[in-house]
Amino acid sequence: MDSKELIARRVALELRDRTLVNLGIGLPTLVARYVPQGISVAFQSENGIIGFGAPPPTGMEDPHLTDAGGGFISALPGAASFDSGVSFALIRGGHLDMTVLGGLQVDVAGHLANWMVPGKLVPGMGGAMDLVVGAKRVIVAMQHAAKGQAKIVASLSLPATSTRRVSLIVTELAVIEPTEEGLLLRERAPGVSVDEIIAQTGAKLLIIGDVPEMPIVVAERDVA
Amino acid sequence: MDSKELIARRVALELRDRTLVNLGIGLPTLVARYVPQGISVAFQSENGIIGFGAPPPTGMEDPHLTDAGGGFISALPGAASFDSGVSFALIRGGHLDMTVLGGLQVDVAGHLANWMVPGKLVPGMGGAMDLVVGAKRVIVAMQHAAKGQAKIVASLSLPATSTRRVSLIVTELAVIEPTEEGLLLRERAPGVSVDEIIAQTGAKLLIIGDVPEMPIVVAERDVA
Amino acid sequence: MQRAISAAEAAALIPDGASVMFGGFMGVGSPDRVFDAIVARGARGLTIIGNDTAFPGVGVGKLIDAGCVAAAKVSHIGTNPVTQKKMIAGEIAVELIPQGTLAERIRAGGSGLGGVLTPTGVGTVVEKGKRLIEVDGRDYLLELPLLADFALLRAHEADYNCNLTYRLTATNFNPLMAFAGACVIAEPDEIVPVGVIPPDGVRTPGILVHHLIERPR
Amino acid sequence: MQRAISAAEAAALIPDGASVMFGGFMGVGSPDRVFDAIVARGARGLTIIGNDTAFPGVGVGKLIDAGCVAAAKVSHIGTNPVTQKKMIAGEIAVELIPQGTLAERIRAGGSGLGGVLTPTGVGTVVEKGKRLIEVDGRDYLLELPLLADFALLRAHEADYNCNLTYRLTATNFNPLMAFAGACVIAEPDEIVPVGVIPPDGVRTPGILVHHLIERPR
Repeated sequence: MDSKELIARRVALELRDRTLVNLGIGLPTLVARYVPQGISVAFQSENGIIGFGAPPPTGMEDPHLTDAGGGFISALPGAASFDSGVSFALIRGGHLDMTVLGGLQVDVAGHLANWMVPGKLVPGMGGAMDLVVGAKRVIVAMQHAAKGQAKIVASLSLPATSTRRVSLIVTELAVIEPTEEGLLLRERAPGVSVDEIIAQTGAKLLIIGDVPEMPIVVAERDVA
Repeated sequence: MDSKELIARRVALELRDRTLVNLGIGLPTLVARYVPQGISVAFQSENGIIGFGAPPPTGMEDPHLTDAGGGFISALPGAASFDSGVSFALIRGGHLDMTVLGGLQVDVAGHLANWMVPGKLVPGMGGAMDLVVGAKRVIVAMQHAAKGQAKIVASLSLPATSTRRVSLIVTELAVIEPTEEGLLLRERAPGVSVDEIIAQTGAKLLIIGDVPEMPIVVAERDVA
Repeated sequence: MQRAISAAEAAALIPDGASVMFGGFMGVGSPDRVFDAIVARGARGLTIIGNDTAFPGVGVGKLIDAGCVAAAKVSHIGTNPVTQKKMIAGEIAVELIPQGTLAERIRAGGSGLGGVLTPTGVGTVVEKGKRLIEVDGRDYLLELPLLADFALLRAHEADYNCNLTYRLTATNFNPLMAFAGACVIAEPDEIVPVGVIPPDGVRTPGILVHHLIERPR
Repeated sequence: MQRAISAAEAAALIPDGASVMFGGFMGVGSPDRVFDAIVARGARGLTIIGNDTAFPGVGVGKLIDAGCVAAAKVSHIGTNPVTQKKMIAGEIAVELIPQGTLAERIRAGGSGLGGVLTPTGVGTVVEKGKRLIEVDGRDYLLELPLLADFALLRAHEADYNCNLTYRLTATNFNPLMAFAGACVIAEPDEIVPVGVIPPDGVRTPGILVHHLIERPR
């Protein structure tokens, strides 16, 4: 299992029944493959649909039906489409139960940076700032470190996406919950020690008692 | 011809081809009967439709299709229905070419009062304040005086609907245009003298040269 | 998916003193069966938020008649003399709101905005107690969001996912209020299987709706 | 009713230096034939307003490639390296706007609001130069309306009255922009007789549309 898959399988355990969830482009999109049994989730794509499904059979792609990255998707029975005003009314208005986003950095206060690297990469915030402000829960799904650089840091060196504290950070090494007191190490990946996590983390971690191994979703479903 | 019909037939001459027009409840509604030949007007009802028509045949009334007064209407081919947010986006956003409203008072500055008589009658402003602020042209269609009291006054004694100067006042006696300089008497009703108009008006009227008789729409059409 | 509930069950969810948004324009597009059930329950002290108070005995007018209402935030009460009488008697506190402003305040509440700037009402009694904000040399009123404990909608069709459609001028405030109630209850004319309403036909995504009232029998 | 115009006629209406809103999300739901005609005309100095700059050679990306664009107000340029290169070279001035804020600013412009208060961007670089307004103890950014000389829409169906429908995620910003262009030009996939689109199926009332592009042949 590669690290992205591990992260996606762990994040999937955060899904709750009868909720509306937005998955960011890239790694977060994988989460849809691992929705736990007995859990019914509606996925929103911010370009204007609730209830999208896996890519259609070859030759049946509809150029009017894509995800926020421009990739072809299908619509499940009972889907609803709408314009960008409605889409962000859902997001900013508190109607979205959870969003899963990629991250460039998260600091000790739980603040996320994920939309630009000044002078290097300026993709733009797209819907990320609205998602972080508006979703009831914000899960950051990212590699623990990049090119030897810690991504969980004492303070952001990149422009923040929001001043809101995110709900949870899931990496291939650990599950970390930003709290009022700091970054609480909740779980470690199978076979990963607490010391290894500390070594790859650029901010102080709160460690209370034994840190359990992270559970993950084992079964793969063909939902989206 | 009664005075309401006269007013409606005169106001109808203000209609322009290929425009969107809102008619207030009561007297203004009559204007739809006298759309001049060759003029195509789309009527909006602020409860959410463009392109409504005359009441349907008996027994064919649809309880989901009424005008802003709750009366049954029909929809013309090519009509569009929408919610109240869209309806007032049209009104306030400058997409409405003209509104025709009733009036309780208009003052020398062209300010309209038409939504309450303190201590007596408090119907509420409904959509009137948005209509006066947002429509490109605001036509007040009203009786010249009520119960011996002038309705065109030096200053409003009733709460204003807006601080915007209305475009035109049409009564059964006269057509008056509020201007920067004051109330300009543009036309007099057939057989009515300028002196009679002055006698029934509570504000100074600007009179420049001869005041012509008002033209009216003669033909009646079965449009709405 | 969950079962549809009866109008009486819906009325039982709404406690005395609750704030209640309701769809409808002169009674058209109103949740009439839920209104009847609220009257039957004998609710008291409700704050109602909607376009108007319809007519005596019609739509939300039934709640006015039955003494369920303590306060009304509406754009118009001119067609309901009972509302006027109770307002003058001090039994109902009426806040009159321009119709377009009412729509925007509900939309702001439901979409997470802190308010909107509107030119409507500037220089009139409506501006009382509100902040005036100048933008590019023009004055606007800062109008604040409206939310409610309940939003009672009248829909045309609902599917098992609670996706809703509306019909012609019965649409009015319903789609806006679907975003602004902490508990959203929709009363449809018809309930159809999932898939009968195509995605582009949905006017209110079902995810916003908490309870569906069973189909009239 | 008036005749439909060609994409070339539409492009000829749009002068160099104009501000142009365009529908589309990563090129999906974009007025592609009008874009091609604008490139063919050799337009220069346009300010484009839309969600993103798509990909090189796709959607509005064609205008970027061809050097038609002097400024872009968008939420995202990450999928178009040409935009990034021209931004760094100082050839295109890019204003990045959060996607929900972009939608609200366009809606505010089209619906006569003086602005909206949003929590999005507070405490980030987005708040630079903007007014912070506190409501009930929470800070919001005052975001101002956006309007444009032209709004270029991609629709699915249009009728002879210019009533429009959209399809699935090709809807995106199109219905909002229909209110915000001084001249609104819609490029439909199909043109149908009046009455084929029922009133409840209309997503953009035809009264907002100034020109319809003829059907692809």
